[in-house]
Amino acid sequence: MRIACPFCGEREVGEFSYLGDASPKRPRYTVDDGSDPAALEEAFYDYVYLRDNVAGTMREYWYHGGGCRSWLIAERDTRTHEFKSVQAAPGAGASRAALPGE
Amino acid sequence: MSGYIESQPLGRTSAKDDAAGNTQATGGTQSHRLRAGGLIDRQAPLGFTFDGKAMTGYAGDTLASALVANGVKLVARSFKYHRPRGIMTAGSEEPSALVEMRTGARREPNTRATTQELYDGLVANSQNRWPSLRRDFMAVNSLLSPIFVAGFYYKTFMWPAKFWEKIYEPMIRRAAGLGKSAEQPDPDHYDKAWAHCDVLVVGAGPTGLSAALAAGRIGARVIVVEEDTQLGGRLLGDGGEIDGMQAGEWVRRAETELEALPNVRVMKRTSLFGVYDGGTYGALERVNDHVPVPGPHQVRQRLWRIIARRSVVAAGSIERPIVFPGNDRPGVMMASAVRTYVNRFAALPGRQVALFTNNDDGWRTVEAIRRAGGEVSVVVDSRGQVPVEYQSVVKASGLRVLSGCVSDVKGGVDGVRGVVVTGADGRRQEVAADCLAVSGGWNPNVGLSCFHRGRPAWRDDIAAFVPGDCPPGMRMVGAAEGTFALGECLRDGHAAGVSAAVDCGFAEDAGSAAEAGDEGYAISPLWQVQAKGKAFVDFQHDVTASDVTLAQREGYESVEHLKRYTTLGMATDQGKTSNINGLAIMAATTGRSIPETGTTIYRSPYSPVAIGAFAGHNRDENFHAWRLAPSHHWAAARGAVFVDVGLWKRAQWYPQPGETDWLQSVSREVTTVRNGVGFCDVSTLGKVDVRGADAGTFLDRVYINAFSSLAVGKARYGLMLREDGIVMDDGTTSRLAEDHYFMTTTTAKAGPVMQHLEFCRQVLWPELDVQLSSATDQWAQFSIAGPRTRELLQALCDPAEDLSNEGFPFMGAREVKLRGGIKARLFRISFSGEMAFEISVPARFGNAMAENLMIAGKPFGVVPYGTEALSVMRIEKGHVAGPELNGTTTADDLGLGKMMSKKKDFIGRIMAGREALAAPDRQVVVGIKPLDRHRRLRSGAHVVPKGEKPGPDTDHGYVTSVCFSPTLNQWLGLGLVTRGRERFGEIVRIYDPLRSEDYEAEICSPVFYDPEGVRQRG
Amino acid sequence: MGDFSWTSQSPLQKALVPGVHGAGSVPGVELTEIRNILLVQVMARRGNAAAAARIAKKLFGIEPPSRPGAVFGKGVALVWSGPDQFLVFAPQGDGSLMERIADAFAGIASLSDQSDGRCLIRISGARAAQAMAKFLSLDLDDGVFPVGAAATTSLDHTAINIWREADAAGETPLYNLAVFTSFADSLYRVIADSSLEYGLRSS
Amino acid sequence: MKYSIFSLARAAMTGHRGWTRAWRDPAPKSRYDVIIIGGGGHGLATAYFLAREYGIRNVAVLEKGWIGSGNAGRNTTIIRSNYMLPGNVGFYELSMKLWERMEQDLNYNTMVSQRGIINLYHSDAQRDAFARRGNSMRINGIDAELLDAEQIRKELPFLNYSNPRFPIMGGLAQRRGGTARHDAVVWGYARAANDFGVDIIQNCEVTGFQRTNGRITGVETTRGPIAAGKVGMAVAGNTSRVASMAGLKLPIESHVLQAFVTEAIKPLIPGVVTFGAGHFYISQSDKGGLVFGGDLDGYNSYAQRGNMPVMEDVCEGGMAVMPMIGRVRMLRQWGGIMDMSMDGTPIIDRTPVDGLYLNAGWCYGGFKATPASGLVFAHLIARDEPHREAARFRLDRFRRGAMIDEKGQGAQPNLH
Repeated sequence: MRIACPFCGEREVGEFSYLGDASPKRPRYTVDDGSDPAALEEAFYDYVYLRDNVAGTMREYWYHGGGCRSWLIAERDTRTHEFKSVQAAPGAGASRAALPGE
Repeated sequence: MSGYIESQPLGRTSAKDDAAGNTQATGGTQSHRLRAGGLIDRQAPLGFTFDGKAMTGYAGDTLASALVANGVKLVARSFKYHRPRGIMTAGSEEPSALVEMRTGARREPNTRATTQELYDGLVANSQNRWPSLRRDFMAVNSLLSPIFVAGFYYKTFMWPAKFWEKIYEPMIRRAAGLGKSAEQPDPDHYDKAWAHCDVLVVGAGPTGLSAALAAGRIGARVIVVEEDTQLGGRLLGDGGEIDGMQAGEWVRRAETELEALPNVRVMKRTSLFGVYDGGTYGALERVNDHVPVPGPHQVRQRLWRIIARRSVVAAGSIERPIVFPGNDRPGVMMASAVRTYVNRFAALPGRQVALFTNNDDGWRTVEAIRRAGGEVSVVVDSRGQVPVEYQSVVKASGLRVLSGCVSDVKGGVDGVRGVVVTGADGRRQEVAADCLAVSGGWNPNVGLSCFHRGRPAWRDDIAAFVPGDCPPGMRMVGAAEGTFALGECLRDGHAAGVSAAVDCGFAEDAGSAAEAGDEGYAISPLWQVQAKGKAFVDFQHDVTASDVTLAQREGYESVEHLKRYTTLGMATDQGKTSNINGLAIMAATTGRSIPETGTTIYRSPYSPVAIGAFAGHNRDENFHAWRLAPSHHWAAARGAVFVDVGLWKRAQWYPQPGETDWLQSVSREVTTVRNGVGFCDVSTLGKVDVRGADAGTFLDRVYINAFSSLAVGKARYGLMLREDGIVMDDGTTSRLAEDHYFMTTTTAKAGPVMQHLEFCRQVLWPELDVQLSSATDQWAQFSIAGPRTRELLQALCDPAEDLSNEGFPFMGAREVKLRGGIKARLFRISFSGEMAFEISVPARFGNAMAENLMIAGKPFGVVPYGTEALSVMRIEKGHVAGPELNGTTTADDLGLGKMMSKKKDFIGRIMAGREALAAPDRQVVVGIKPLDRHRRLRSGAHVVPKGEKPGPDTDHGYVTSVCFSPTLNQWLGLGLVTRGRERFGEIVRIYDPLRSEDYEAEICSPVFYDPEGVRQRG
Repeated sequence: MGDFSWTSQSPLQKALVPGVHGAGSVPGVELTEIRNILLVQVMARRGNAAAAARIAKKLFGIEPPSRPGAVFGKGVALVWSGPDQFLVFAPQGDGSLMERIADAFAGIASLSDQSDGRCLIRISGARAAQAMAKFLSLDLDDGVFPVGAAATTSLDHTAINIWREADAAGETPLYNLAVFTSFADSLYRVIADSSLEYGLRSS
Repeated sequence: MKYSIFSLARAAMTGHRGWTRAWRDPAPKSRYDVIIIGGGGHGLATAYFLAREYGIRNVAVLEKGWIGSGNAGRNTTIIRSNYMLPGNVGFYELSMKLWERMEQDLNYNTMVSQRGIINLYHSDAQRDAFARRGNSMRINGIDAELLDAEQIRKELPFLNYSNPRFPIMGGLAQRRGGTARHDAVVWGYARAANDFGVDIIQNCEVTGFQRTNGRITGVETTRGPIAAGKVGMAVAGNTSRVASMAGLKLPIESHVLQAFVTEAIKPLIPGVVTFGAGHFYISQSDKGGLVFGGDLDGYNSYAQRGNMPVMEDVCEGGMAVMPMIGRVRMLRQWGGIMDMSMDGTPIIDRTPVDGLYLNAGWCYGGFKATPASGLVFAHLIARDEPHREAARFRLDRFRRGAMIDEKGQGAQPNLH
C-alpha cells in the first residue's frame, strides 16, 4: 500500500501509523461552562468508542511518523484500499489554523 | 549455443537428423538425449545424482530435462495413495515431479524438478516414500483407496475419543506431508530490495517482449520479469517464425535491443508472486539457486517489491490435462511439455509416443516427435476428424489416427506401456506406447489478475476462463488473456506496451509490432473420459473424478466447499493443472454451467516463496534494529550485563569480582547509593522539546496537572491519560524558558507519546503555537543519587555553580558549567528517593561523562548502577512504573488521583469519571511484605484473603513488582489489590500455584522507605 | 581537583571498521562518517513560516527549501525536514554559529539542536544506489532524486533524513544519511551488509 | 446417516453412492421462531445449541454465501483458554470443555487436537505478566505451566537459542491448547443442527429488518422476507454493516488479519508456538503445512486481503525464533475481516432494539470461542438473560467504564 503524503509524495505504508476514523470530533468544553455532565460524558463516549465502520469511503487519520511527522487525513475505500484523497491535518506545519481543530 | 537454428520447429529437418538413431547413448547416461539441437551446451556436461544414482546432463538443462534425457520415468510418489508419478509438465505448474533438493541445513523439500536448473554436483532425492521410490510401503494406501475417499477422516477416527491424539493423529501426521525440511538454521542469506518503474512487464514470451520493446522504445522506465532463465516463453518449446526469421533469432535480437535501452531492466530467474495495493508487486529473484552454494557476500534469493505505475501481464497459459483412468502414470505428459523437452532440451520423453488431444494445438507434437526420431504410435483426437493443415501429413506418413478417447493407460512404476483407446463406436483397442502426450486445451494464466479478489470470465470459444476485472493499472495480454495466435499476441503486446507508456505520460511513437502468422486454435472441450478406473483431477493430492461427485452428493457443492472437502487445488501447485477440470466435472454433475459453478478465490503467492526470502536481512540478531545508550560501550567495557528493553540495550547491573549472582551485585549497587553515591545512564527516557508561545497551555491539556503555572527553572512530575481515562505515561517535565519546556517520558512510551503529542498539536489544537521535537538521542542523561551526590557534583561543576539547597532546591532545573568548559543541564529530581540530580550533556560526551563521574566520585566510593538497582529503589519508594502503568489503571488506582486538576479540560478527564473507573472496589496499588521477610516474593503471584479458598471470587489482585530490599533487609513488593488502601495491615495469602508457592504477607503502604521524603530534599 | 577531559565519541566507534570489505577489489560503495557536525532543526512558529525563511536568507544567503530538497550555501546546507521546518547543516565549529542562529530566529522559529541527536553517514560509489535499494523504499533514479533532492523516510523502520549532494569524484552519486544516534550502530550494520556484495570501503 | 468406520466400510462396497447430503438445502419458510444471521461457526453452533439445549428447533440460519465462507474458514485453527481477566477466563474454559467432547457431540471428526500451546517469553517483565496470567488460569481450574529456558529447550529443540536479541527465557504452556480443523467444525455443526430440524439456508443475504412498533419481527433477504420471533446476529467482520440496518452504531471496527500456510512437509513442529518478542505464531496442520500468522495489517478493511509489510514482519519473526524454516515455502496467504472491539473482548448481549441479539467483537479470537459462543448466545436468545459465563460481555460496558482489556491498549482496536 502506498500513501501520497501531501508534503513528501507517495510513500510506503510502513512509514505511516494509523489511528482510524477521523469523523468523530472531540467535544469542546470548558470546566463549569454549565454543560450537563451526563451529556458531556455521553458525547465523549461517542467520540472515544462509537464507529460507523463504513464499508466504503472512510475519512481516517494517518501519521507520517516514519517521515515528516505530519498527521494526515485521508479518504480511503475500505473495500478496495484505494485512496481517494490525502490532506494534511489543520495543524501540520506552521500556518495559523483558520478553523479550530478536528 | 545456437540452439534455435538446430531445434527447428515443424517440418524443417534434414534427412540425416531424421534417422531413427538420432538419440544417442554417448553423453554418458543420457540414453534419451538427441544428438543435435536444443538450447543446451553439449560442451558443458554436468554431473548430478538422483536418489544416489549418478547421471549427467548439460548446461541449460533443468533437473527434469536431465532426468528425461537419462530415460528416468519414475520421479515421485503422490501425497495420499503414494502412486508412482513422473514428470507431467516443463514448467512451474508441475504437480507431480517434486524432489528434495540438497542436503543437511540446505535440504529443501518439494522443489519442482521442472524449474530447478541443473548444476554440477546437484543432489536430489525423491520424497514421501519408504523405504525406496520403487518399493514404497505407503503404497498400501492405494489398496485402501476404496475407504480413503474424499473427507473419509471426517467420518471416522472418533472412537475411542482419547485415541485421536495418541494413535490416529500421529499416524496421519506421519503419513501426511511431502518432503522433509531442514532441521538446522538456514545457512544462506537473503535480502529484500525495492524497484520502481513506469511499466512492469510480466513474462518475456512473444507478447511480453513485444510489450517491453514498445514501452521501452518510447522511453518509459520498464522492468521485465521472467521466471525462466531465458527469454522466449513458449517460443523456446515451439519455435515459429517472426518477422520472417526464426523465432529464436527474433528473441535474441529483442533481448539485445532491450539490454541496450538504459531505461529497461530485464530480470531473469524472477517470478512475480503477488499483486498488492498502490501498484506494488512482489517478485522473487532466484539469485543463486543454480549453484551448489552462494558465493561469499552473495544471497541465495532476493525479494523485490516493485512499484509500477502500470503493468502488462503476459504470463501465458497452461496446458490442461484430460481426466481419464490412468492419466497419472509416469510417462503421461502434457503435449506442450513433450515438445519443450524435444525442441528446447533435445531430450526425448519416449521413443513410441501416443498423443491424446481435443484441439489442433496438440497436433504440433507429432512433428516434434518424428523430427527427433521418435515414433508416434497413435494420435487419438476426441473430435473425430483430422485438422485440415495436418491431413496431408497424415496421408503422406500413414500416421495412425483414431477418433475417440484414451480410456486407460497400461503401465506401472516403470511408466507407460500402452494406452487403451475407446473409439467413438465404443470399440476398445490397445496401442503400444512408452509415453502419452495429452492436450486438453489451454488455460490462460489469470491468477495475477485475480489477486485483488477479481473473478475471471468464461469464454466458450476457447473453453477457458479469461481475466475479468484486473487490479488498478494492470492489463493482461496474449495467451494470458486468451489470445493464442502468435501474430495477434505480438500486436496485442505492442499495443499494451504503448498504451501503458502513454498512460505514464510518454509520447506514442514505438514503431510497429513484429509480425507473424495467425494460425487459429480450435478446440471442442473434453473434460473427462467416462470409463472405469481412477481418473485423477488433482494429481498431487490424489483427488479423483469420483471424489468430486462424492462431494457433490454430500452437499459440498460450492466450489470452495469442493476445494476444502476434497483438498482439490490445495497442493503445492495450487491447482494450476486441476482446478478448471475439477469444477468442470462439478458443473457436469450439478447440471450447472461452468461459469455458474464459478472458480475458487485465487491466492498469492502465484508460486510458493521461501519464508527466508520474506525475512531477508531481518533475522536472528538483525530481527529488529537496536538502540545503544550514550555510555553503552563504556558500560560494556566494565562488564555490565545488558538486557533488551524494547529496542534498547540497557545495563542491568555491573558485576564485580567475587560476586556470584545478580542479587549480590544489585544489592551492593543499591546499598552504595543509599549510603554514598552512584550513577545510572537514564538516556533511554524519552525527551521532548516543547516550544512555542502556547507551550504551557498545551501541556496543561495533555497532563492531568498544571504546567503553565510552573516557574522557569523548575521541574514537575506529570501524569498523562489516554482519552479513555486510563493512565498512558508519566515523567518529569521542566521549564527551561518561558516558551521552552523539556519533557521526559518513560523509555517504553517515548514513541507513542511523541505521536500523541503531535496529534494533539496538529489535529486537536492547531490554534496553539507549539513546536515539538524529540531530543532523546541528543542528550546523554545520567541520574546521580545518594547522600554524597552534591559533593560529587561540586567536584564536577564549575566552582561558581551554587548547588546548595538554597542555590539549587529540590525540583530545580537549570544549565550549569562543568569543569573542562562544557555546559550541562542539571535537574534536581529523584526516582530513588535519595538526594539526587539528573545531568544531561550532549550525547557525544556519554562515555566521557561516565568516566568523569567515576573520577569525581572516587573519593566518595561512587559506583555505576543498572536498571535492576534503579527498580529496587523505586519499589522501596513506592514509585509506580511499567508493571503498574499496565494500560488498565487509573490515576486513582495508582494513588495519584489527587493530581487531577478540577479547573481545566485535559485528555481523559471526562472518561475517567465513568462509574466503573471510579468504583470503590477497584484494584489499587499497595505495598506487600511477606511475613517471612526472607521469603522471596514473586511478581505474578495472586492475592487471596487469608483463610479463603482460591477461586474466581477470592482472587483479589496480584503482585506487580518485587525486589529484595537490602536497605530494609527483606523482600518487598507492590501489588494491585481490591480496595487495597482500606486494607493496610491485613494479612493476606500470596497464592502462586504456577510455582507451587503459597504463603502469607501483609498489605501496607507502597512507600516503604523514607515516607516523609526527607532524604531527597536533604 | 583539576579539569576533566571531555573527549567526544562516535556512535559508530565499534560498528565502523575503516578499510575495504566484501567482494571484489574495486569497492562499489563508499561509506564515510561525517564527525563534529552542527545540525539544527528550525521549526517556524505559527504564522511565521515566511519570516523564518527571510531570516534564513539573511543569515545564510540562501532560501530554505519550501518543499523536500536541500539548498547549499557557503559551508552550510539547508535541508527540508517537514512542513515549515528545515535542518541547518554545517561543521560544528566553535559554537558561535549556533548562538547566531539562536539569536536570529528568537521568537520566529523554535530550534532544536540535533548535532548529537543524529549521526551523519555519507554514501557514494558506483553501486551506492543499488545497495540503497535494499534499505530505502525511495525511488533514487536520477530523474526522480537528482542532486539537491532530499527526503524524510524510514530505514529499518526508523525515521531518517537523506539528501543528495553534487556528485563525488568520478561522477558517482553522493548521498547524506542523518540517522538517530542511538540507532546508528544498528543501521550502519544494515547499510554495510547491503553493500558487501558490491565491495565496501568505509572510513 | 451415522458416521463411523463401519458405515464408511459399508459405503465403500457400493462405491460410496449411498452417502446423502450432510445438511439439507431447504427453501426458506415464511416464519421461524429464531433466525440466526450468519452461517459461520458461531451462527451454526448457536442454532445447534438452541435446538439441543433449549428445545427451540424452528430455527433458520441465513448465510449470504456458502457456510463457513467468513472467518470460520480463514483462521489459523488454534484453540486455547489461556486468558487472564474475569469474564474471559471462565468463558474460554467453557469453550475448551466443549471442544474436548465435540466429535462425540456432533458425530463428526473435527480433529480437535490438544497438542499444546506454548507462549514464549523473552524478558522478566514478560515472565511476570505470564505468571499473572497462568495463575489466573490455575485459580479458575485451568491447566497452565510456567516453563524455564531449559524445559523449553527440551520440548522445542529447534528454536533459536543463540539469538542475542530477545533470548528465549521460558514460556507459558497450556497443554490442553491446540488446533481443530476449522471447516470440519462448520460442517459438523451444520450437519448436527440440520439433524435437529434447523434450516440452513445458503446464498441468502439479509438486506434489512422488519420492525413492528420498534420490535424486530423478521428480516428482508435476497430470497424474500422471512418473519421471526427473535433474530440473532453472528456476522463477525460485518457486524457494523448488518447492525446499521437496525440503526445501531457499535464500538467495533473491521480490520484485516492475514494468515499463511506453507507447502506440506513431514512433521516438524509439535504444537502451537507463539513468539513473545515479535508478531509470529505457528503450528503444523495434520496435512503437513505450517500454518502461521502475526499482527493485524492495522487499518480498517473489508477487502479480505492484506499487504506485504505484514507478510514480511511475520516471516522476520519466524526467522528470528526458528531460522530452520527459512527454506520452507509459503504456499498461500489470505485475509479475514476481524470484528475488532474497543477492548479486545467480544460482545454478547441484547441490543437496544427489541428482539435483536448481538454476538460480535471477536477480534482475532473467534475460532477458539466457537462452541461456547454458540451455547451462551443460544442461552441469551432462549432465556433473554446472559449465560453465567458471558455475564460481562455486555454492550454497555464501555459506557460504564467496565472494559475487559487483556492487552491494556485502550480504545484503539488495531492495537488489540
